[in-house]
Order: sequence, then structure tokens, then C-alpha cells
Amino acid sequence: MKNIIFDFEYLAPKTLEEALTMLSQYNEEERKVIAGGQSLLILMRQKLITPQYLIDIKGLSDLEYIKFDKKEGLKIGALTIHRAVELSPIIQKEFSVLSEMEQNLSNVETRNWGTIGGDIAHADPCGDPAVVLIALNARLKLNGPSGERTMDAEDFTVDFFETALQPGELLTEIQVPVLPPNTGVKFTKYNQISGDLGLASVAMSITLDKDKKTCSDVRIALGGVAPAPIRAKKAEDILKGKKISDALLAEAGQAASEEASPTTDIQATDEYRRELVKVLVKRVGVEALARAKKA
Amino acid sequence: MLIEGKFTLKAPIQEVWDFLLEPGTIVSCIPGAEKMEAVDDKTWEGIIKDKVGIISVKLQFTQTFAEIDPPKHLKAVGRGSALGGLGTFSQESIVDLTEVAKDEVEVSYKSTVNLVGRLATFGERIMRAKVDSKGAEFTSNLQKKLMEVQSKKA
Amino acid sequence: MKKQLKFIVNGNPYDIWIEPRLLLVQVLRDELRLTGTHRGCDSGTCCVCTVNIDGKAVKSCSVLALQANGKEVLTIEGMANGPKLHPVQEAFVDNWAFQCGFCTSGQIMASNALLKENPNPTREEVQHAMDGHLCRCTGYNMINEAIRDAAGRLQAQKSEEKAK
Amino acid sequence: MANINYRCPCCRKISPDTHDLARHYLGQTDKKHKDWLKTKGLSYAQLITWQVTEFGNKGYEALAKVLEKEATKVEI
Amino acid sequence: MSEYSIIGKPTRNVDGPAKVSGEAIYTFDMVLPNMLYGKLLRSPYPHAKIISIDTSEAEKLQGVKAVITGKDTPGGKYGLWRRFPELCDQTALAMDKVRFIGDPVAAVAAVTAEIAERALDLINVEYEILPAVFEPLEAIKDDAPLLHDDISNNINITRHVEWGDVDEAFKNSDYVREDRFIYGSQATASTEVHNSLASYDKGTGRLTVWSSTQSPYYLQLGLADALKMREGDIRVIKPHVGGGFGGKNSTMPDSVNAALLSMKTGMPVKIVYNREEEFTCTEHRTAMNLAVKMGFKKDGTIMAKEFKLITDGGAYTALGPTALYLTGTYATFPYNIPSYRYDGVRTYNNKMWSTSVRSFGATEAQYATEIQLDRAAHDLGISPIEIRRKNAMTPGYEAPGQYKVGSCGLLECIDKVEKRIKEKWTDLSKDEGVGFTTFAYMCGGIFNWIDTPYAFSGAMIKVNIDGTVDLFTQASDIGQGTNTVNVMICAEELGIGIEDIRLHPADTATTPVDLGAWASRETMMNGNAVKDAARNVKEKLIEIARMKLGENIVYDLEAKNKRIYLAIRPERGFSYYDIVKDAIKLNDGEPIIGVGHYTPHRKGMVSPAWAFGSMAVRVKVDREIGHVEVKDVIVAHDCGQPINPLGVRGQVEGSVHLGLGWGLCEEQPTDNGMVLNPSFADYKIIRTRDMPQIELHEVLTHEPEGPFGAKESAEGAVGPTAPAIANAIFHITGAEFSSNTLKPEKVWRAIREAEEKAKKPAKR
Repeated sequence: MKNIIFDFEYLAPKTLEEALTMLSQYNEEERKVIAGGQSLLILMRQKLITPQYLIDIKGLSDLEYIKFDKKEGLKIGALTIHRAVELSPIIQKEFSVLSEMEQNLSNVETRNWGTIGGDIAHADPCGDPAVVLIALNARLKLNGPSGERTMDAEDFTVDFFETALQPGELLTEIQVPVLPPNTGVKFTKYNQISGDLGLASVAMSITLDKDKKTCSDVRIALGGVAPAPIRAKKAEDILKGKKISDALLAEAGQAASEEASPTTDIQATDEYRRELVKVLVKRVGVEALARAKKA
Repeated sequence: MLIEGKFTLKAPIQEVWDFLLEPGTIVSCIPGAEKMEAVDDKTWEGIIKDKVGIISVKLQFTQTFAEIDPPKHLKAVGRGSALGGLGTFSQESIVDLTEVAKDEVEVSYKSTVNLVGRLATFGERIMRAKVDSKGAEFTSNLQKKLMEVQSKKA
Repeated sequence: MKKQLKFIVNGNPYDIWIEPRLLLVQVLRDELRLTGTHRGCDSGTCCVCTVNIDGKAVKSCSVLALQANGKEVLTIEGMANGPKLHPVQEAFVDNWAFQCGFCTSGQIMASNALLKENPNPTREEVQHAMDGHLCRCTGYNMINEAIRDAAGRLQAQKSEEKAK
Repeated sequence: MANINYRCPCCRKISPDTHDLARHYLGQTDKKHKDWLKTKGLSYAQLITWQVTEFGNKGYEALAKVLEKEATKVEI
Repeated sequence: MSEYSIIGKPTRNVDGPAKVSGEAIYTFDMVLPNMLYGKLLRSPYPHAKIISIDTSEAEKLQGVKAVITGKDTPGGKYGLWRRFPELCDQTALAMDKVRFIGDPVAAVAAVTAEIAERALDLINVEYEILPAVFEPLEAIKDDAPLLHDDISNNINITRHVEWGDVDEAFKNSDYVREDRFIYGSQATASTEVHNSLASYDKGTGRLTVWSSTQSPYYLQLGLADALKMREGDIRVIKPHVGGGFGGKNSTMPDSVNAALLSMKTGMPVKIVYNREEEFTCTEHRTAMNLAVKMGFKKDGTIMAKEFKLITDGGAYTALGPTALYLTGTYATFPYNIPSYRYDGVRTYNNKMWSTSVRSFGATEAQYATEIQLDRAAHDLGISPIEIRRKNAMTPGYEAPGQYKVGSCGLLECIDKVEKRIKEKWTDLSKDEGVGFTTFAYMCGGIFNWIDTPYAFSGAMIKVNIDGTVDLFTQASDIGQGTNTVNVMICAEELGIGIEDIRLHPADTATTPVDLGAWASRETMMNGNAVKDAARNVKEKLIEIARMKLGENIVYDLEAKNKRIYLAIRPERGFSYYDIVKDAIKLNDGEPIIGVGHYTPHRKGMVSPAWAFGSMAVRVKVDREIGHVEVKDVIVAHDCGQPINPLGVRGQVEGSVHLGLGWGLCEEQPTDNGMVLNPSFADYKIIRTRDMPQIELHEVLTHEPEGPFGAKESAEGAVGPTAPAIANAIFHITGAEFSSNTLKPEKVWRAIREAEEKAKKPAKR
């Protein structure tokens, strides 16, 4: 079997400050950051990345938390394991879509060790959390040599496995604003085999106006069908301000499928992935709408 | 892996052809290409540096024109290897020029890229997607350059 | 450069020095000679190597050994009580829940963690929790039945202990 | 009454009819059998391809026709 | 059933406690003192001439103990079809050229696996790239590149079978249809990768090899041929094996090169494949192109069948010819086919070679047969069940010159499943359909391609003074439960308990030859040998008992429940344990040894017996995206007398799982000879959440040839699974498939096509 066959220096900072200092000490080419390592270790075993320094931040328990406040919303430390997000009662209550997403993310073993921040920072276009967070209008907190900044989750992933993180920066917190009233959120991904990477995924957040008839706001995020998770804005425009019907959702699905830019690989063609987007948007829409009505 | 497509240019066919054959034109359109050296008028050697997220790749390659049939058909073959024993690749590209109207040329291209080794098997979906996007980048570079040349001439 | 790893495996404290590149599964198998934990893939996608870390099911191939520093690891070798098999192990034998047996250690370790969290899982809950475990032999159903059988045995054991 | 049999042009095989001999012939993979076919303007590969891609016994029949002419007849 | 005290009773696996406690040792777990780690350098090209190999840098690396290339090997050619020397086409390492991506070129032994792997990067091989060919029909062409110099047109083997007047029968048919199919391959994907540990003793010139193999004997022969040694000087031991599924029958480069490196270094050497090597360089199911034509009477009676097959052989032979033969045979199962014509060819090409995977031949043939049958039934207006019932094989069926069927419970199986469908699936939604199929499978193969003079299976029993028994058999338990079956058979025949028997399995030095675990042969072949050996012991004990009874008895004696007694007066007899003591004492202390063997005779040329069954699946189709959910499965299986019902169920469950994989998600796409999905991340295997429950009904028959009437249960249920799904989809959507691996996209496209087709006549 494949092991890591090259040597590296292992650094385990105790605090965030220490970690940031270490990050700035080595240039990007020679160091890598490991959190849960559920993806990174595989790449290292394949010799696809061969860092000289490995900075292990998994032990930074300061970044392992889930906090909720009716005003500020939800704050999740970047090193919180998936499983904690999945099982958190407050998340199940306030942001059940996050918990649902986690339930079908890979397998229990991965969720027990892998972190939500690591997942987002790995920036796999098929990663699930990013898609849901975009629909939830989440922001990400980044800490770096020049202090901290926040940015929209939507802008974080820029290409296949590439993020907006600057050299020396770490993703430290995920911030999810409180859901507006009358909002329903739903996420779904399609994979032939359960627990697999999705061929396509869709998250949708629908906010209805006071009388719960027209759609006052909507966010649609697509995963696995572009170099990064994307927002389907044209599809959103179709729904915004309208009374949502099945026909309208189908129209939005069509629009979203045109906004996607999937590639063909051995699992599916781009044509089929577009079809998935079309169908999933419609289906997710129905459920998000039902939730919004119940909310 | 097959990359194919076509685009049209408003220029005389001979002009497009000459440009394509100009030493280094094709190579310089390859994204991430650096250190290009002409071995003779048909062959170049170079290094491509690229990144797929956290994975950095350095490819050493040789590119040769295998068939030249002016001003219509061009075949380029290349092979190379990724530094660090990550694998090898080979490619075969065919470019055909067709005059669709006066001073309007359709450029159609067909490129077969073969990756072998760890790089290729790391994740078919990622490599394919990446090669696809690089292919698109290459052709858009080529188009841009051609247009630049044209505008200069004009 | 070797680094110190202090952790507890199957109740025994270890204090060893290892190369940082070693995966937990390598240390368990090669250094501690606990070969009951097997390895099935190179991509973290088969769960054959599952062990319990602080009571949770984790893939030992997807954890650097040094990341287990200060933690408590339980492997298949730590399941039985002396010569007496653990109820999960007994249930696996009685239900023919393995064939070649190569993925069995991982299946049992995951079952152990599952039953701690959910002492009475349904068929669907077991499926959900065991989904990462690749088994090429059994078709999973008999494993599922064994786990639910084990749940019953563990509960019976508990009430017996209470009665005492 | 003596029966007419056919001898394979490339080996000692004797068959009661050319169809049977063709079956034998195409079952051989040595060079000698293949080369003789070439001298008769037939392709071994073509005959096999017919036989395995088209319904019927097209390969055998084509070869049997040639063997009818070319194979040595033996009386037994 | 009550006549048996052990046979037919659910019995715990004798290896169970070891396997659930991590104590079972697999080759993967073994370490010997001073052991070195070996790695193979593999070709990156599908077809290339080796110009030169420079190993000097690798040899200089600290910790490297040996580097070998083709010229350092004895160059012995080996293969499984040993009866045909030209089909023994493999060597330990490439001699002059490489024939597929992954063909081993050099081997390294070093003190750690990491050093061995680093050393691979330091070996410099200069190749001259040769034109390669990947498609079977391309490879056959006159101008195609040749893989093996002495084999023209890359033709590995051809096959023709014909009975009845096929052309005449088609003429007389009311309805004739032709269908064509293309299948991809399937990885065996055992959880334990291929690995071997070899230890050569320079003093005696003897070699011991521990290997994850399905057949210690085949490996012993393969090593003898490859290393040009006497087979008796090679000892092969099979520890516990983490699955085989057909991929561990052949002698593979791990074993041969571990042996060569051990011979060179004088130290034990272990070679373990990684998962990528496992996917790209070990044996997989044969990909095929096939064409099927069937003629029917109006009432659905089959008149004739014609079957044309091209198999994708890959670079070497292995068990490929067997796949070609069996597919042609299974195309006639399990129906009465009065006239039949089959042509097949296996060609070489520049890919990893294909061979056996669980239920090989049957899975491929049945997919075409069962799908075609449903289409025909649809056109003829007959129900899928009726058309099968009408044509079903019955006991005593004979295919001229090919095979004979003994026991056959097919009709009972059809009835059983039909009854259960009616009782159970009364609430089908509009997106749900039912697929119904039948199947048959062999109980071991008869054709002696390995060319052994030994019986196909042997067994040996030693009885100790306290009545405990040591049972020696070479049968390969690779998880299927053969060890338990053998102990049960031995215990039943001797009338003792399972706890009285200690099994010594699969060591060529201590056990009589058995051909290994393939074609569901162990229960039939080794079971019979064990029973024969136990009978041999029993006769010796009965003789003593008879003597002790002191009468001129002509009555039969029985051994049961640990006693040996007069059959007609069970109270007259002795304890088994006492008789054993007496037997040894009275015979001057001579050990009690029993031997037994089995080779099928007068059973045609395929298999001594056939198991039958039928299956129904309940499938839900998501028409919009093509997702297929298999919700429920009903199987009726005539496996004769089940020896261990627990094991039978395990085998059927596993078979269905593999069938679901081949049918729905498993495939190995290649690009210029390179496998594109060599990991469990990209190669999709059904996980537990997608596994339906299976309702299994055993239909009991008594097979005269089998031990206690037993037949196979290990592979039969693979084949009917995929076509049942395809048929269910066909019935509710009209979608037709001409290939396996019904991934959602394929289903989605087929449904769209069917919709288009349905629209057309409406327009008229």
C-alpha cells in the first residue's frame, strides 16, 4: 500500500498566533497546512505534494466551537469536525440544512476527523459545505499576518482547489447570519453510490414575503458543475419577486443548468450534469418553498 | 483525452498560416509555458509550470511539427514528463484551416492528450477538467495573439 | 527527525519516537505489531483500517500517527475481554457477518462506536453509519443483522450488570 | 464403397467434408496455416472476423469453397 | 433432513473467532526475520521494446539489496493453460518488450518498502515505443501490431460449438430476433491486495511462498515453470485470504519476483501491491462484444440460438480461454436449446489481461440471454415467467457432446419466486417494475487445462488416540466458508463433532492436491474428497467395531453421534472414542490415516453438476435523472442439499452484490490502454446503503454427484442480477440496453430514446 515516503518537518503550533507565525516563516511552496488531513494525506501518499514543513493545526482546540446568538447568528470554528456540525442541537434547530448536508458528507469516519474548515479550504468543487454556506449567505473569517478579514463564502473558492486565501492566511471561522423570517433552505446532491462525491449538488434558500406568497429573496448555489461552487443568479432572478410555482421552478432549473459549466469525465458528461442541475433545482425548490411556508 | 473545437478569424488564410508557423507562436500560447527554446525550425523544448490547487506541476516537454501542408493543415506532436516522477504526457494536435469566405478562415483543432502515471490517475475528473480549461485557455490565447497581429497590421 | 508520540492503545500507554510521516495505521501495524487492523486502499475510501480514537470511528490511514498524540486508541485487539469475545464479535460470528474477514476489524470497530452512540439502531441507521465500509464478500445485509443482534446482546448485558 | 475425404493442405488432418476441414483449419493459429491462405488470396483474419461477427457460418463456407478446389482428396 | 446430524444445520464459521478478533493471519500481516520489501517497476507504455535498463543508481541507494531485470531471471514461461505450451506466455519480468501499461520490467528488494519505492525512480529504462492496439477486432487485422512474435493476427484462441440444424431451425421459427451487446470489464477488487512472501533456503535449494492465492497448487506449478524448478521443491502456503473473486488464480508477478529476489538475496522477500496496481495490473472480468440470435415458435418455444463472441483478451492468456469457452456454454443455460451454434475468438491486445471474475461466462451470457428473452416475450405477448417456464431445463437434460444435467430444480425455483412476487409485491408504484430471470451455474470444471495427473481434489485424515481428527486439505478458503463445509462433511461422515476436528488447510507440503477455489468447485470436488477420506477412516473403525461385536454380522454398521453401532439395533455399539483407542492398540500402534480423492467421470466436458435458480428484483426508476434503485430481491436457489445454510446465504448475498455492481456501477474505462479509475474513489462499488434486502429460498434437490447431495451456491446468483434490473427498467420505461453498467446517465439516455421511439408511431 502507499505510504508517505518522503520526510518532512512536523510542526504542531499550540495557538493561532503560533500557527500564523509559522505560516509566515516558510514560503508557500515548501509548507502545507494540515487540519483533519482527510484529503491532504491522500495527496501526500500519492507524492503529488511533498512539503518540507507540515504545519498541523488540528490541535488548535480554540478553533473548535459552535456558537449561536439570535443576533449574530451562527459561528463555527474552522477546526470543528463535520460530525460536531452534524450532531449539534443548535444547528439541527436553527440551520437544519447544514446538519442534513453533513449527514451525507462522505462517511462517519471522515466526519469524525475531518474539519469543516479544512473541507472549505481544500476547495474541491464537489465539496458540500461550501455550496450550502453560499446559499446561507455565509461569511468566512480569515486570519493572516495583517490581522483578520471576512469575506463572502461565495467569493472564497476561485478555481479547482484554489481559494482566495493569501499567503500566510488561515480560514478560522464560518459565520452564518440568522435566517430571515419565512425562509426555507434545502440542499441536495446526486450521487449514484451513497457517500460518494456528488455529480452535482444544489442548495437553495427561499425567503417569502410576509403573506408567504411571493418570493422576496432567493439564493441558489450549485456544486460540482463548475471549477468552483457558483451562484445561479439568472435562476434566482426568475424566482425573485414572483409567486413560485412548479413551472417557474422548472424555468429556474433550466436557467441554472445554462449557468453551470460542468466538464465531462468518466462518471458523467457535461450534458448529463446540466440535466441534473435542471432537475435538482426544481426539486430542491419545491422543498425549500415548503420549508419557507412552514417557517 | 480529446480537446477539439473551432473558431473563425477575419484574415487571409496565408496570413493566419504564416503566423501559426512562426517560431514559437504555438508554444507561447500554452498556459504556463516558460523557458522556450527552439532546437530547429520544427522543434521546441520547454518547461510548463502549472498548478492544480495545492499541487504544483512542472512539465518538461518537446514539441515538433510532424506534418506541414501549407496553408491548410498542420500536425504537431509533443511529449514530455513531469518532474519528480509524477508521470509523462504526450499530445498530438491537428490544426486545419478552411477559407469559409474571402479573408475569413475557420480554424479547427483537435488535440489528443495522453497523461500517464500518478498525475493522470490522481483524479481523472480533476485532470480532465483542468486539461479542458487549459485547452480553452490555449485557444483563446491563440485567438488573441492572431487578432493582435492583425490589428498591428491594420 | 523523529518525534515523540505518547498515546494509549487498547488500554496500554505507549511512549515512542517515530518519523512524522508515519500514518497511524503504520504505527499500529508495524511498530506495535497490531496487525488485526488491515489496509484496503490508498485513497481513504474503504474504511477497512477503521479504529476508535477517543471512542469515535476513524480511518487510521487518514490520520498521521502524531495526530493521535495524547489520545486513546482502541483496535480490534482490544475488543475481547481476555479469551471472551466482545458481544459485537460474538454477534458477527453467529450471523456469518464476514467471509474473507479482511474488512471485519474495521466493520467491528465502527459497529462498536455506533452502538455506543446509538444502542438500538434500525436497519437504516446501521446502513447510514456503516456506509463507508467496503465489503466485497457479504453484500452487507448479514453485517447489518449482526450489528442489530449485537445491540440486543449489549443491552441484555447491561441489564444483567444492573441486576447484579 | 470408398469415401472421399479431404486432407488439410497444411497438416495431416483428414476430414470427411470441406466444411469440417474449414472448422479445423480456422482453429489453428500457426503461421503455416495462415500463410497458405494468403497464397490463395484469402485472409485468415477476415474469415475469423466473418465467423464471429456475422450470423451463420460465413467464414467456414468461404474457406470450404476454396478447400473443395485446393485440398487433396483422399479415398478411405 | 433429519437424517443428518450436522449437514444442513446453520453452523458458525470455524475461522470465525480468529477473524473477528484480528488474530487471523493474512499474508498481508506476515513478517519474517530479516525480511526485505520488494517493489516492481512497471512499464508506463502499452507497447514498447526495451532498449536498455540501467539499474546502477538504484543499486547504489543505501538499503537496496537487489535489483533484477528480465535477464536475471531463468526466463521460464508460465500460464494456466499448461496443456497448450504456446498459451504459456508469461515471464517473471519483461524479457524484450512490454505489452501493457504495468507490465513489470524490474524488481527491487530493500530493507524498507519506502527505500524500495525510492529505488524504482532511480532505474532508467530506455524504451522504443511500438504501435499499440487496444480493440479486439482491430487486433485481429493483418496489419495490426503483433503482441507475441509467434502468434499471427493476435489470435489467442478460437472456439466453435454446433449442434442440431441451426439454419433449418431458424427457417422454421415464427419469430427470430437478433441483438448485440458490449460489456466492459469489472475489477475483482478484493480488499486484500495481491501479495506474496517468499523465503528461499540456499542450503536445500527449496523455496517457501506464502501468498494471497485462490489456488496453492496452481501457484506451485506456475512458480515451478517460471523458475524452472521442480514443483516438489516449492512449498506454497495459503494463509487466510482477503478475497479472490477469480483474480487470484493465476501466478502473478508478486509471487514470482518475491521468489527471485529471495533467491538472489538469501533473505525472505515480500511484495505487496498497492491499490492502484491492484486495479491496473491484476486480473479483471473479460470485456466482450457479442451478438445473439434466437428463433421461437409463436408459443415462445425456443427453436434455435446462435451466439457470436469476441472477447477482449489483453496481453496474456491466463484463464482467458476458459472465459471464452464458458460464455459459449452458458449461453445455452438454463433452457432447452434444440439447435445451437457458437463462435468465439479471444484476441490479444495491449491492455492488462482479462480472466475470471466470480461467475465468469455465466454473467455475460445470461445478461444477453435474459434481456433478449424478455424482448421476445414482449413481442410474442407472453409473460416473462411463462416463456422461461416453457423452455426451462429439466433433470437429465443433455447438450450433445457438451454436458449433462443431473438434478435440476429450475421449475420449482420459477414457481417459488412467482408465488412470492404475487404475495409480496402488491403495491408497485408507477415508477416501479419487476424483472424476472433464471440462472444456472456449474459445480467445478472438468476440462484439465492445467494438465495435472493428480485427481482434481484430494484429502487426508489422521485420527489421534483421543479421537480428535486432523483433516488435511488443500481447498482454498478465501472467505466462502469452505473450511467450515469441509469440517462439517468430515464430522458428518465420521459421526463426530465439529469440535473433534482440527483443519490443516492449503499447504502444498502437507496436503494432497486440490485445484483451488474457482468455478464453485470446492464443495463438490473437495467436499467429495473429504467425504471419501472420512469414509476410508470410517471403514477402518467399523472393521474394528465389527470385530468387537464378535458376531458374524452381515448387518450394516453406522457411525453417528460419536458412536459406531449396528444400524438395525442402534443400542448395540460402542463409543467412537473407544473404537479409536482399540483400533490403534489392536493394530500395533499404526496410525489411522484415511485418504480420499475425487475426479468427475462421464459427466461431459464442462461440469459434473449444475445448480439452478431464479430471481426477481423490484426496481424503482427515477425517470428524470435515470437513477435506479433496487428495492428488493427474491431468489430461489436449487443448490442441492445445502451443507451450511448460513454459508449458502452468505454466498447468495455476496453474489447479488457483485451482480449489482457489474450491472449498475462498476466499469474500468481505459484511454490508450490506461485504466482511468484505479482507486475506490473513482471505481464505484455498491455500499451498504444501496444494498437491497434479499429473500432467499432454498429449493432442495439431491444431486447424486455431490457430497450429501450438495451443489454450488457461490456464484450462480451473480449472473441473473443485472439482466433482472435491465428487464425491470425495460418493462416500465421501454428503455433498452445493449451494455452493462447502467449508470444513471445511460439509463437517462435510454429512457429519452424510448420516449422518442414511442412518440414516432403516434405521429403516423
